[in-house]
Amino acid sequence: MPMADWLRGGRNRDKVRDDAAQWVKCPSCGEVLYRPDLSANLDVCARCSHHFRMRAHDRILSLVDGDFEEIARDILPADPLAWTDKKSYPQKLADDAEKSGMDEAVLCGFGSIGGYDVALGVMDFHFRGGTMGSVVGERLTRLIEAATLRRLPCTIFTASGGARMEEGMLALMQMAKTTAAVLRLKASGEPFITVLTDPTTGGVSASFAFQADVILAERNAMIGFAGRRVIEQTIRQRLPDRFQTAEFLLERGHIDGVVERANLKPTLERILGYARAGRERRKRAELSA
Amino acid sequence: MPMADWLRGGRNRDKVRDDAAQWVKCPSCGEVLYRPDLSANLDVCARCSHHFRMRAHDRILSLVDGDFEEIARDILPADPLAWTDKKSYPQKLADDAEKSGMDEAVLCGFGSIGGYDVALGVMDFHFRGGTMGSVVGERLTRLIEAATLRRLPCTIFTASGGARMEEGMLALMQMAKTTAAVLRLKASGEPFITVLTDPTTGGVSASFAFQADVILAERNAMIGFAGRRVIEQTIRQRLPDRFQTAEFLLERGHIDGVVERANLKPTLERILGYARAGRERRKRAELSA
Amino acid sequence: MNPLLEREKGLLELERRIEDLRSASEGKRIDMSAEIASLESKYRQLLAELFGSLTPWEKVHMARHPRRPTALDYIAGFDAFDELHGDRMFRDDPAIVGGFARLGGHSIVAIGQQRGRDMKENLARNFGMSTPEGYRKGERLAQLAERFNLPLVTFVDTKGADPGILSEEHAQSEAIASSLEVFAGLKVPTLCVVIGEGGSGGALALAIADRVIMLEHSVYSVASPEGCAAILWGDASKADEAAAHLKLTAADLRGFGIADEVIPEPLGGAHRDPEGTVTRVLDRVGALLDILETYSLRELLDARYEKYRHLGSWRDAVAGSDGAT
Amino acid sequence: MNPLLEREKGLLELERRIEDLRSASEGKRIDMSAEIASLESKYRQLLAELFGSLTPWEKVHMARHPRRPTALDYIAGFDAFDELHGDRMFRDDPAIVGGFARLGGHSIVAIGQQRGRDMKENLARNFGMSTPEGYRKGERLAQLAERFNLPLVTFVDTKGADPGILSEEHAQSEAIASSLEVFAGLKVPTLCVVIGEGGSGGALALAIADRVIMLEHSVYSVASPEGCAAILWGDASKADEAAAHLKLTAADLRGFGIADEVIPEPLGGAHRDPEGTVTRVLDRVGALLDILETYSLRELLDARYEKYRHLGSWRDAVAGSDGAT
Ligand SMILES: [Zn+2]
Ligand SMILES: [Zn+2]
Repeated sequence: MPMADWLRGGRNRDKVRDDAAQWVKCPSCGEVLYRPDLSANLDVCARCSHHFRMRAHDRILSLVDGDFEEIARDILPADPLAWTDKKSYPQKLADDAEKSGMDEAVLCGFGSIGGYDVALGVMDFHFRGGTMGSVVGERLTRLIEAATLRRLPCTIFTASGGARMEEGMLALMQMAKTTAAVLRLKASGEPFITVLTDPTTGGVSASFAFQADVILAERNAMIGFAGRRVIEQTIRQRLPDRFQTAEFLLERGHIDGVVERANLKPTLERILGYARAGRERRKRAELSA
Repeated sequence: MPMADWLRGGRNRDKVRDDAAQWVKCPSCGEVLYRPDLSANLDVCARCSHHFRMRAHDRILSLVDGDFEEIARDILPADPLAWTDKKSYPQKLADDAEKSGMDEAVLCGFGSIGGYDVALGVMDFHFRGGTMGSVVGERLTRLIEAATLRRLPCTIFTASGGARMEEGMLALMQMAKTTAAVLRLKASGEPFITVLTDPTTGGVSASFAFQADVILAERNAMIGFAGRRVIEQTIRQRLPDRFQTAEFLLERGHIDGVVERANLKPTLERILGYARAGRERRKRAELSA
Repeated sequence: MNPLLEREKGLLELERRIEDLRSASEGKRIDMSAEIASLESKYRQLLAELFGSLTPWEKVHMARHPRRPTALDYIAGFDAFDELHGDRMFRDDPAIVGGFARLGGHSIVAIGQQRGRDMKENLARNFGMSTPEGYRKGERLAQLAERFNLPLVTFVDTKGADPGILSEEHAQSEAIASSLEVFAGLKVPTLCVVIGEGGSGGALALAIADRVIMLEHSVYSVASPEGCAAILWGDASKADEAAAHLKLTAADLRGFGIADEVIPEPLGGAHRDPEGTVTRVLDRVGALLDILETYSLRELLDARYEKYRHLGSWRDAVAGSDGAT
Repeated sequence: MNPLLEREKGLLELERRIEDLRSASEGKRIDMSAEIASLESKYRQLLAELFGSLTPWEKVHMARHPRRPTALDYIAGFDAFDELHGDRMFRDDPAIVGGFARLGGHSIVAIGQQRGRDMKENLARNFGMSTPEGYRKGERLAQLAERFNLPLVTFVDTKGADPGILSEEHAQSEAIASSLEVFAGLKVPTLCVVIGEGGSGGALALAIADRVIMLEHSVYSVASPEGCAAILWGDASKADEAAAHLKLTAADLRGFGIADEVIPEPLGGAHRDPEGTVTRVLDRVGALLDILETYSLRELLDARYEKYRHLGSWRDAVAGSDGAT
């Protein structure tokens, strides 16, 4: 899909945002920021470097060189459990679509980053808290399978509150489905890279997020299996602020690195560069065999 | 080699022992034990179940059904570093050979245990503290390679104070050599089983001992990387008695099980039974393919 | 306390009276058979009343019943079992048990999630909630099955993965993620039996398999009903409502194609006839292993991929059709 | 304190005087070249006297010299380095550093054992002695090299594996044993540089490689001389004697066929010309990678096996001949 058309999707979403205030207060330092400035700074507070949760469209625009070939965009949520509590599940989906400009919690497709072709999936916390239901699982699985077929490295940005309750066990099974696809990608020799953004928990952290060859995290992102509140209820005491932050996980050896958003694109480019070097070694070996 | 001839080697050694006292005091409970009774009880104290360190010949006799086809017995120690301190290295070797009835710290060969053919290596602490030099490494490597070739599971009983100082770096390299052989055994699909006996430390614990698919240990055996004294010197305090015992390692998840010597043969037979079942599955798959 | 225990009190009282009459009639050679028959009929009637149809939330309690057979009860039914321990690094998590086993003509590796059968064992086994070390132990034993070329059978019974500080510090996410990878790619036939509660990712870590079977009153859920109610409505006491929403019964799971079959339980639950239940389950496990052994490894792995590949439910906006399942 | 520091005092004094004369002659435009030349000649003479021939024990001190270039100094010489962290489970051991790197036309994964360059860093990095988490980190990065299909370069510099209680509790033996397995079978070209002290199994864990090169004054030993003296003679103070016995110099190792080549150091040791040493080492690493890249994977793995297969020295009682090496 040409970037211009694709941007229009973004602009529609921007219109939604136009109605909201053009000023936003930094939850970390209290600074009042002008939204266009904040966007230009990759949604990072200019004063304290607080990383706001980024929208999937903005993330992709901040990374890819030119066009982004979106895939699986026609895969849309159903209502397998006919779920209704305060609202029906379809209503919740419609409301979130209205608010977020997304039709599900992930965007998947192909693009190039610094000249390196890559399969790219980006989750968005603004749609249903980034929860993984059938559509997230299916889109990501199609992405990973296509990366395997096209022999491209795959990069996924995670942001998720876990599995989506309203799809019950079908949501949980997306962990198994994506895992199976990751396994085939790895068997094909293509590298798998994840970038964990705030927050990454539950069924997403306990599946593809931590199955990658290289796992990066954005500074101060909250990452864990159990939610903070669940643990606090279990142990009946408050957890230290640093618990489950990206920096905490780095010390504990869980992840490869913590990256400032401004450094993310160049960091990914370098890693994709190493991946390409490895691929070229393989090609040379295949040629001489 | 027919068992009768092989036993004679054992008997020569027994003659050496005949000169020694026929009574031995249990270091654990203080009971004075009649040596033939002790031998008949697999060198286990009848009163407190203390496991005496077993000689390699006795171990093999306690395990194999009939004949034991010893291999690599002609591989004998050299003196690559021309080592001499209080004694020359060749003199140390000769003295230990005299005392122990062994010509090196391991016996390797093929036999069957409860009807299951197996490659069997047994280390003996009575020769140079079971230290691994070139001969231990070479004999074990030949055993593991032969197991790979004959498609048999391989079982090694470890007992070692670590690498043999008097062979310097050539001793250390036996860790690499045996590792490479273990890797090929595993690639061939044959199971590798170790039984750690008292003591198993240093270069042996940090190589093939802990590379096995199934790792058993004899009760109360001392097992670790660093020696107890080294650690005590480092931390300047006494370690608890249980530290580095087989039971301690079991709790810590390092080993699959702790076995009483009397149960060792039946336990090994059952594990070899599972191995045979797996091999038969493979054969059936190969046939139907 | 499990509310089913309260409900079972009348039954237990009847059981006692029948037993008393029996021994009285035996000892004194007085014929009480009419009275006994009458009580037995009452008992059956009560049983049907109490347990004839269970709500999802009642099924959750059945799955958690303190006298329900646990993994080790099934393992005790094998013809042989040789337990193996540890993750090779840090700990032997008692919430996961496993080892070599024999079942009829099959040599296998078995792994089970083990909760306690009393409070003491529950504390020792952390109520069946695994730490990362437990999942790493399970992963290691699964890989051992591959090394020995033996089929793998798992018994799933957990509220979920341990949600403690240490488990987070030891990378619970990584442990489960890695276990999923190993199970998805394991080069031997795999079979999973959900015997009690299948709680979320903590259950799934041992539940990717060529065949998944569930006991009639076992449940398997994306989150515990309490957790789901807390997440969605900030009120864990609405767990009964959540249980109804979540579609977590064996019949539901069979409908989704997640469970391949359901094994019936005695009226009133597996614990009314533990031996019979264990036998029935293990017989079926043996029969399914027979079937799995007729496939080549390639066929197994392809089928395993396809099975999980198609789980989910979505609309295809262009095709206008609904997605799989 | 390292005894070489004492010995270097005279040299430092001369260096200072030469430097003083130089700046004096520059500033005041007075010709002091004769005096400078005389001092320089004295300096060279002293250098040769002090370091022209080193005993094995002196080489051990040279390998441990606090100003000797460390792994991170070599890594800083790469054209690019992207550090990666952690064992994915418990800890990011700072005694092991590693990541992606570029060296000329080669993209690689580099792993180094990092001791401190001062007391503070030494404490932070546990004097370069790895815990099991460090070896597991190294093993993971080695496997990452295989995943990315990139050659692996390691820098070895450790007194040995950490001998602490926690390391034993976290299965130090298993960590090293497992690392050996991974390095022995790694499906990419591997190259190891012993830059300082190669201490026992703790060094070997990162040192199984297609090519092993040693710096002239680096040492590589089955045990530290202190440890060896303590084990054999119950007296760690006889370390100098043990060092002489152990045959631990680069030249010895070259003789055994364990080191494939030795890279010369400046007179007085690598720290007299750190930049030059780093450049020389990395140039050679690049050249060896060029050579390794001409082999097929099969050839590499076979050669790696054969190399380690033949290390050792024994008599064959029947053949009457001596064993390999
Ligand atoms: Zn701010
Ligand atoms: Zn005794």
